[in-house]
Amino acid sequence: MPIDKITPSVAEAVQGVKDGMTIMISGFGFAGVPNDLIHGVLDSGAKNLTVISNNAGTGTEGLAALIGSGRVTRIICSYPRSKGSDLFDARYAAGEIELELVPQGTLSERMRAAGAGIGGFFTPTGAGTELAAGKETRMIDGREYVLEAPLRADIALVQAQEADRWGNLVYRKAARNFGPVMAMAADLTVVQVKRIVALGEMDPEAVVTPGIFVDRVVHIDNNREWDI
Amino acid sequence: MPIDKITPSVAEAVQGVKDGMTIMISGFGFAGVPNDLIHGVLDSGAKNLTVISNNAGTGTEGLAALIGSGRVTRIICSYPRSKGSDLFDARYAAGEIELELVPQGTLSERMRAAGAGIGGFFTPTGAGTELAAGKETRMIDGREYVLEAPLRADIALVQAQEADRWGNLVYRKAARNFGPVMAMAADLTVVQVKRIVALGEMDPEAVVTPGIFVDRVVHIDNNREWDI
Amino acid sequence: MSVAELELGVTKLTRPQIARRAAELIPDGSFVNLGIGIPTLAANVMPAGKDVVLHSENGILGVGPTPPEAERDRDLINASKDYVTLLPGGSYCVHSDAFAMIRGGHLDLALLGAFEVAGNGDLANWTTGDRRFPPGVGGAMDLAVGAKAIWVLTDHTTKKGEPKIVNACRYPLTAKGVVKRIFTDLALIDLTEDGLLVREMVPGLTIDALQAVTEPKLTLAEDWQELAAA
Amino acid sequence: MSVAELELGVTKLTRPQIARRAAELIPDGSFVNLGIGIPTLAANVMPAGKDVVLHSENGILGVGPTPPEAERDRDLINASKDYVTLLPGGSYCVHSDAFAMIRGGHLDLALLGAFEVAGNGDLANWTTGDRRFPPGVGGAMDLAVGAKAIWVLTDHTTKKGEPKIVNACRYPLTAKGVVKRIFTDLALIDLTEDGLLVREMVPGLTIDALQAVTEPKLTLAEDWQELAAA
Repeated sequence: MPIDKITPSVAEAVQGVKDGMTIMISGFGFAGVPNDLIHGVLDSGAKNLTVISNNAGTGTEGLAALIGSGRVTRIICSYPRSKGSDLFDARYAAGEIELELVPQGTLSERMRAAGAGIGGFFTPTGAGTELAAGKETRMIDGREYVLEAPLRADIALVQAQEADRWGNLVYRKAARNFGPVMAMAADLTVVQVKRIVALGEMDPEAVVTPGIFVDRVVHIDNNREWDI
Repeated sequence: MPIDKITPSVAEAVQGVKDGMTIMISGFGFAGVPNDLIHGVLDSGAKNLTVISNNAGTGTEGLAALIGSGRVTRIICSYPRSKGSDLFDARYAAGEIELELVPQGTLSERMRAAGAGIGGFFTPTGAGTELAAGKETRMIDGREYVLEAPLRADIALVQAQEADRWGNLVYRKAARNFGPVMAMAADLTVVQVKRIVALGEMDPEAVVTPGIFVDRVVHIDNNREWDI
Repeated sequence: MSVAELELGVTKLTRPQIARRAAELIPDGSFVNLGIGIPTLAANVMPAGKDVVLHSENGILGVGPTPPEAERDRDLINASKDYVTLLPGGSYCVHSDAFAMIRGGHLDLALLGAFEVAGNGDLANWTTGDRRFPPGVGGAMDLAVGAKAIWVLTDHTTKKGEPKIVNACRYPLTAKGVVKRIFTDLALIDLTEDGLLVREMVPGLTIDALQAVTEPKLTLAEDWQELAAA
Repeated sequence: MSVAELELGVTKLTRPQIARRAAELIPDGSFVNLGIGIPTLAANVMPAGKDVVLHSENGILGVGPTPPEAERDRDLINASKDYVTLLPGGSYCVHSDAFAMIRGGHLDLALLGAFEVAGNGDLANWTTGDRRFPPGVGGAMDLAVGAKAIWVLTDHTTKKGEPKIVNACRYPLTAKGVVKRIFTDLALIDLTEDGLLVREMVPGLTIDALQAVTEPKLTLAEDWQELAAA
């Protein structure tokens, strides 16, 4: 039976999302955010979610809408506040959302660790700061390092440019960002793409995320400009 | 002044190699081995070298020749013995070369750690085996992990397909193997390529090793078939 | 029954036949690594229509069969350093990414060779300790702990006729308790919680004869079948 | 001398002018990260002919200047979420690889913004602790410990006229002792083993006036120059 990860709809692509789950969401600023999939999660009604994403959403749609809905009780990110992050800011100020702030490089390295079978790693980032409070530290070659744990998720929602039926992905420009590491770090990786290509059409030297890290692909051919 | 990492000769490319240095050498089997650069090191006369490479050379040229010359006193690798590894085998049997055997995934992960500023990482690979003897271990989520240290080198010798003057690299097929992680993990990264391209000619989505990891590039346009 | 008699009595599988039987049983859609030795032969004997993605730890996903001699490419070899091809949908990656796939638990299955397999699933396949033959661990320890399941493909005995399926490994371990299934030139054996269960035997072989060249106690499955060479 | 008087007395540099002065002093051939705020402006004011490779932590190496509005691409933004371009020789990478460049010590220089810089090089730029303004560390802690040198680009004082160059940071630290040079709208100051050395001041400014808006003791370099707006 041929491998075929192409899923016909957003609703089917996000099937299985449940209350209490941890969801990774790709994107940096407005580049590479899987807005259709996020709205699929919103439509699913799942609540009490933990979101892992570099930012905390801006504007009124996408991640901001999910946070604004009150369904996200915890967020793990590096830079929640941006111009337009009002929906997050208000919930944060009101103490309605828990924030785990993680240095940005530690955030993606923890995802990679989860994806690569690393049980933990030592990094100098954050040593001696509040963000390392309570963490194990160690002097290595005269420098202080912090032990960081792998970061996994139940589901990763990723936006990419092209996919084939094996789930191979290429991205576009700086929209690549967290997609490849999130795809490695989740039990279920769901990807929205702008274009589906035939198997063998992608340059094998240029595949960024090989299909082994991808479970479902959904083709989104609208060119909607989201308010994010 | 324009950045230009193109170096006119192998001798100039390997300039700075000295007695007692640790040298990474890319390649897996006969694919991706920088044979011209290895012979540059051989010609330099440097001795008492530590070599880090997946294999220990086969045939009579390349890494086998360097090992056969007696200049390599220590090798760190995962799979020294292959059909044709006679020059290594003899030195090993005679106790003339020290071998640090490292599980293959740990080998490249240790290089990546060095390149990515990781002070150490926990892996389940090798736990409970002779190759973890004397290493710190830790139970994480009920599984035994071994603490592994970053692996760096003074010089990395890498073979790639194409380079531009910034040192951006693309590889070809399975010749890619260790090149990209070695390039990250050495103080001086020297690359031999089959083709030099103009800046901007490479697809920015398909660059595998960006120039930030490369110090010198030498163009080798012979198509010599080495006895390796 | 001596090994010599056993060898007279039955036709053993060839190495490609061992690989073929394993290939037949790989679940459709699996991502599979083929270790050095008999396992890499599986790429050449994959049943038609089976959509399996083969992984090679040097940095290939989607390995295809051996090319004709004229189409060999020195940049396209597998972990055994044999010439291979790339299937449509295949891709190349950095070595550390190939091992992230392995170590991160993304492979459904790894087929490995063995010096010895113990009844408890312990695997030894990287060194005999003999200094004339340098050790070579390669990716074996990574695969043994990283893949979701480990199948071993091996001759049933050493060249001297000694059992390779043993009560306890004498050679240094690759990993503890990881082997789930063994394909040999004589039989297909599952390592279960209740011990070694023989699922298939080559035509003419009896469980007693198989037991004679196997250290741990074997149980013949009620629904055992003939291990037919494809 | 009050801040108000100071403001009357001299023309401060604009934010692009601060960025320009830093850009002029970046050594040719450097790999440089531009942090959020004034630093990212440097991409637009790089002196002609200077071959510097700009890194953006979201996954770009070889960042070029801001595009004309018609050529904006929503997939091509920098760490400040501003539209940028890619220079010939530039490339895109996975986020974790962009940070491997940072954390692995491959960047020659990072230009960062600051809430406060202490005389000992301590940097605070990620939180004020005020719950109305959520903290945002971004890549600051990674850059602060990873880049070979850290230059801070900042207004010399807060909007209220309070010193941002202080004896000891009041805000939570980003990293200890990492800042080597500070570019402000008033001066260029090096953090040396002997303390803060003023290399350049805007025309008309005196060292006393600068000291009045700076907590740690300043020393004027013998060869100090006017900080000229380009």
